[in-house]
Amino acid sequence: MAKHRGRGVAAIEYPTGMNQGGDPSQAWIKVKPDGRIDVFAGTVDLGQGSKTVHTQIAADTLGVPYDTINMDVSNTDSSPLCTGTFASRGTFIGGNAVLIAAQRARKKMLEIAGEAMEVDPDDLDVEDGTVFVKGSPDKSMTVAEVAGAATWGIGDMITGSGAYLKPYESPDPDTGECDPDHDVSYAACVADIEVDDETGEVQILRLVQAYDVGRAINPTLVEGQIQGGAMMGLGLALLESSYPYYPDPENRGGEFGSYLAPALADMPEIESVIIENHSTIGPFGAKAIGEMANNAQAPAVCAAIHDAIGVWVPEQPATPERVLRALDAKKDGTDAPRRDGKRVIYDEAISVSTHAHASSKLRKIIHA
Amino acid sequence: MKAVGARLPRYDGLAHITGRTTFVDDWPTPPGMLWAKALRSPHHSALIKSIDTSAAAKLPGVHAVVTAADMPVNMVGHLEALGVPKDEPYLAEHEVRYKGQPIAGVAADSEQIALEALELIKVVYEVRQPFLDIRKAFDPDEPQITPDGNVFFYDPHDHRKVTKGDVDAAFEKADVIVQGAYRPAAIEQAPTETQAALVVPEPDGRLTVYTCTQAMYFTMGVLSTHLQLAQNRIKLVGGTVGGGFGGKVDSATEPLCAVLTLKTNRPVKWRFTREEEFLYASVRASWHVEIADALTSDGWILGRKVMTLHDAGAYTRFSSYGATKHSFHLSGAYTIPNLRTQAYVIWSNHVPTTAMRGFGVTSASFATELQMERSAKALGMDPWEFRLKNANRKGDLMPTRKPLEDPSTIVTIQAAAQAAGVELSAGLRELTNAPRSGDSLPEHLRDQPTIAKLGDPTS
Amino acid sequence: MPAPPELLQPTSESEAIDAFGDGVGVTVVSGGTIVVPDMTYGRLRPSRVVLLTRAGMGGVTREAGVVRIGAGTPVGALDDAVEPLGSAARGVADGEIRAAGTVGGNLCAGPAQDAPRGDLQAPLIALGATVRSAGKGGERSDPIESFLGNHDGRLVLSVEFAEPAAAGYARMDRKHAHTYTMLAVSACRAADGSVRVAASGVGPFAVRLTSVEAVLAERWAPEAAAKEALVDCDPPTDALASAWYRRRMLPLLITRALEGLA
Amino acid sequence: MKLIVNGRECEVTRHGMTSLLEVLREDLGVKSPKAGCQQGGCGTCTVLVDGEPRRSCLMPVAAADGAAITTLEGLATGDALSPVQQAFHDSYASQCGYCTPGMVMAATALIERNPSPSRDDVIEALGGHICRCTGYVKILEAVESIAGSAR
Repeated sequence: MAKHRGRGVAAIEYPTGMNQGGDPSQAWIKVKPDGRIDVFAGTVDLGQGSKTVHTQIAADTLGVPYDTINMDVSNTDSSPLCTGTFASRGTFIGGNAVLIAAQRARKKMLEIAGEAMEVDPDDLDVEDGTVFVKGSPDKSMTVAEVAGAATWGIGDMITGSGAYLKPYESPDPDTGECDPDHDVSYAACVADIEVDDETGEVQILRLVQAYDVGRAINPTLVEGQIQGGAMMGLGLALLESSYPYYPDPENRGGEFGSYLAPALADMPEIESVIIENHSTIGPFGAKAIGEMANNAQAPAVCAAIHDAIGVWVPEQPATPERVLRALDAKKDGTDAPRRDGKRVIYDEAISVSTHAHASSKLRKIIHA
Repeated sequence: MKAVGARLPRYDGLAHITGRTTFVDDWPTPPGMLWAKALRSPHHSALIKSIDTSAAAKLPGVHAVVTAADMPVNMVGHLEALGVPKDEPYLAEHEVRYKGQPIAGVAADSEQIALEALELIKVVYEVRQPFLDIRKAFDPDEPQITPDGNVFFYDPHDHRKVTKGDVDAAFEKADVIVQGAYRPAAIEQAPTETQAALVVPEPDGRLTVYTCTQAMYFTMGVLSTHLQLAQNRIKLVGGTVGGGFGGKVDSATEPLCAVLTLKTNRPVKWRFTREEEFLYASVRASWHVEIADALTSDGWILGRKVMTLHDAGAYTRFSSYGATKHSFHLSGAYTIPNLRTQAYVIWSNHVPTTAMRGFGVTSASFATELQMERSAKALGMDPWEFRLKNANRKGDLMPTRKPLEDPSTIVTIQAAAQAAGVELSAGLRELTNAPRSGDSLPEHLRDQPTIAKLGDPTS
Repeated sequence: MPAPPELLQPTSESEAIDAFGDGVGVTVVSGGTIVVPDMTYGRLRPSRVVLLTRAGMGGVTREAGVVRIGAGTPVGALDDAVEPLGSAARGVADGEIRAAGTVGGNLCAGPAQDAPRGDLQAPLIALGATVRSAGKGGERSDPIESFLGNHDGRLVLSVEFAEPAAAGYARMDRKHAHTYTMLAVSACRAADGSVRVAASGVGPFAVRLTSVEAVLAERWAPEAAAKEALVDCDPPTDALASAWYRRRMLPLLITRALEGLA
Repeated sequence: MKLIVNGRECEVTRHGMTSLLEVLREDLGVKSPKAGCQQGGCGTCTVLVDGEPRRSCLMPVAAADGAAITTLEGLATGDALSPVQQAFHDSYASQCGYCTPGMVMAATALIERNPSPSRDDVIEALGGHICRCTGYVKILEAVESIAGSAR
């Protein structure tokens, strides 16, 4: 019996926004008579923090403090359309909609302030809740005063609405040619693991991950996505399966006692590096982070298993049974890839060449 | 002070930490509220010969029992707007295609009564052999999920095809070809909040729908089509969800509650049990990916062929979308000029699958990265060097031929190596994503095909 | 709808025995960890419930080398119990579940929907425990291995065993605090030198591995003995592990557990 | 039956085998404990029963008769968060917030019992609570920050 340590790396990329586009988000903003801001968007907050991120984007774009904003995504009567919180689109597409709405509300605010102050709106700026004349910050009005002037003096309303959409694009049916995304995020993950060659148990000791997220609108929330994604990736790598004996549909786990979602005891050391390579079109340079955060761990762990004990486990998850069976095959010498001329062929035992009928066209696709 | 870039407290943090956040299940119980439960198929595949709900309807405390016939429109396709044919009935009609498929719904005074009522619904099935192994999708003797077979049709092909360059020439020219098969697993999204909906009839005839959907307008569209109600007759209340991860985009609970509300004129709530969530709600798909890479002995990837089988489960839902997205990421964070990928969406008698974090790409990343590792080992090359050598550079083309403006493969690998204490050679440490030239521009990358509308990326 | 169950809440062991009667149609609830979810999920609709929370049937006593554990003792009170019972108890779910679940319930626990349960059964077999129970025909004591799976009509009152001379325990789970134990082996050497070995996770209830014991009675050869384990049980495939994996691991866990007796 | 819920005495008229969770949520309107699984497996329903953390989905309400029940709603004093609440807030230990009520109650009981728990103690106390969002990193940081200040 021995425990073996191994290290593996994986590098991945991930697109921002719904594949092929066609997924709008909208937002609108109104300013109350006391200068407090209501932002309405349709972005559902699943916990990733879109309410927070949208509020930060609105605050800086409008030039008002974070805590003067209500972010309302609560219902379809007041919230405008959002295609949904999925496909790594919340910060980028929802955020861009909020950004555009806020730019328009800001413009309106400065127009009204210009009228009230008898100044050209182009000479005005707004920061921290104060509208002021560029170059002479003494000449100023608070946003509350501007909103009051709009409401009670001028008889107008400070609002702004915005939407963001990349129109739907169909791929060429023969080549796949198209422009399917807004931007691309990148990540690399290094996994350090330990394998028990007697039980087949794999323990992840450390995950080190570097993510290019464009711009971290809220770095703590980005860390939260990276850390949460790491544990979900750990689940994919080692633990979770809706069909433990796939494709057999039986023996599924129907409770947390038998479906192996990662728990606190599974947590390895997790280290995150955030790289900010700004997007040219994302809000404040942001790209996506949410989904990709669980993609790199499983391949890095499998590479580390190979590094540790010299076996490949190409079926997810790398359960103790799969690891042991792979070790058995290595011992028997049955794990070696078949060589056919310059071809090195792995995994024939699980491939269509073994499982599909002799007449199946699937057998010819990559073997030809 | 700038908000962007600052570690500001969560907007909803205080509400979470004091227990004031209101999830669907937490709204005050409206007077007269009924609880819904669904009768689910015990078989993976069967014809439904008859359904008798009369005994269930008579059980005291039961206010309505509904079947497919009660749905104003029973079938709504998730991607109908994109031309993907609808194929999934909300309540099963003539057949069931997976264990757990909903057949009938009950609204009762309590969950316990609703559960008892389900036991009184008599369904006569003619059980069929299930189709489970997607590798056998084209086998002649396997059960057929639909009259048109087991494979989704991407007009004009039966698969999503991506081709670039001259793959056959690349394989001809290769020094080594490495081939492997990868099987990413189905997993459950498993948010701690199970799916739930509460529908309340309002005095003005509108329906208020409290929902945990990840996509309120999408669910509103699905609901308005099922019910044949204009969108302003429905108000969705949500936006605060106890985790989703892709599992809450299917509008699983809202239509049944709404139909039961229309039947009874009472508020109706349906909260999935954890068991329903694990066993019968949609999961991340299982995939089968086979890859062959054409390599040069000095470590370039000349070409790649991929065959992907996506186990959609019993119905299409978002699968055709997911397999297309998958296809666009089969060269990973690297540049491979000659590519031919074929991705098949296969229906089976597993539960229908849906989005989950990384939809389509998680499987591609797993398969392609493990393949990278193997190729490096087969060439006797350091896996770090192999990756960095083939890494995306400015101006390289994705499988879709979209040029990359500023890819970060190299910088993220270098950062991860540094943080993990991996010593890269000076040459690798100094690499950048600058447009290819000199050693980084080998012959096979000299004429990356570009598309006119996007222009020359390196100019 | 049927009437809600009649609920009896005895406040002493004798009241509990009376309330239980011959046990026909009675559902006994102690910690609630099994019955309450089964009721919530509609899998169980009892007509008569005897709730033991206030029956005061818990407590551990050690007297003259004999340990007696009341049926109402929470699993969490056994953290420091005699080995291998203590190790097995500490491995059950998490502290909140252990504070609720009781020894009596654990002895009567058949498998869950998709995994084994009843982690205390095997250590108690290894300890040679007897189960004192009430029911039709009055009180009686049975060796635990004959009681397991035959508890219908019996109300567990206590278990009793002599402190072993040596004990060993080995367990496999999937690390998470609340996944069920996939496989565990308990072993004890009694004061007279005899060895008893039992396994959890190899069937609906824990199993005494008499073939393993027989080899050990001949000679101290743990690895040879461990190979005999599969004569006594036929491990299942479930959500946690396949029969193949359990068969592979069982001898390993036996050898590891026997290390405690060396 | 009677429960003292967050200091308020409440009459309970439900059948004694109803789960404490259901009584809290449906009868008493105390909604922070969640029905995350009703199998005892996730920990979202954890409340303090006479100071001890218990899964309220597993407990027949009759077994809690007369007990003092503390839920997340009962931890703050006015606007002042409890130390555990404050630490969770400061550490961003909630994402979706659904596991938070159970996590905070379990952590509160732990800190009450052991003001400076080791990492293993924290894993033991919170290990049966599922969080699908945070990867547990910031939850652990939160609890360890209290433990650290106690040391």
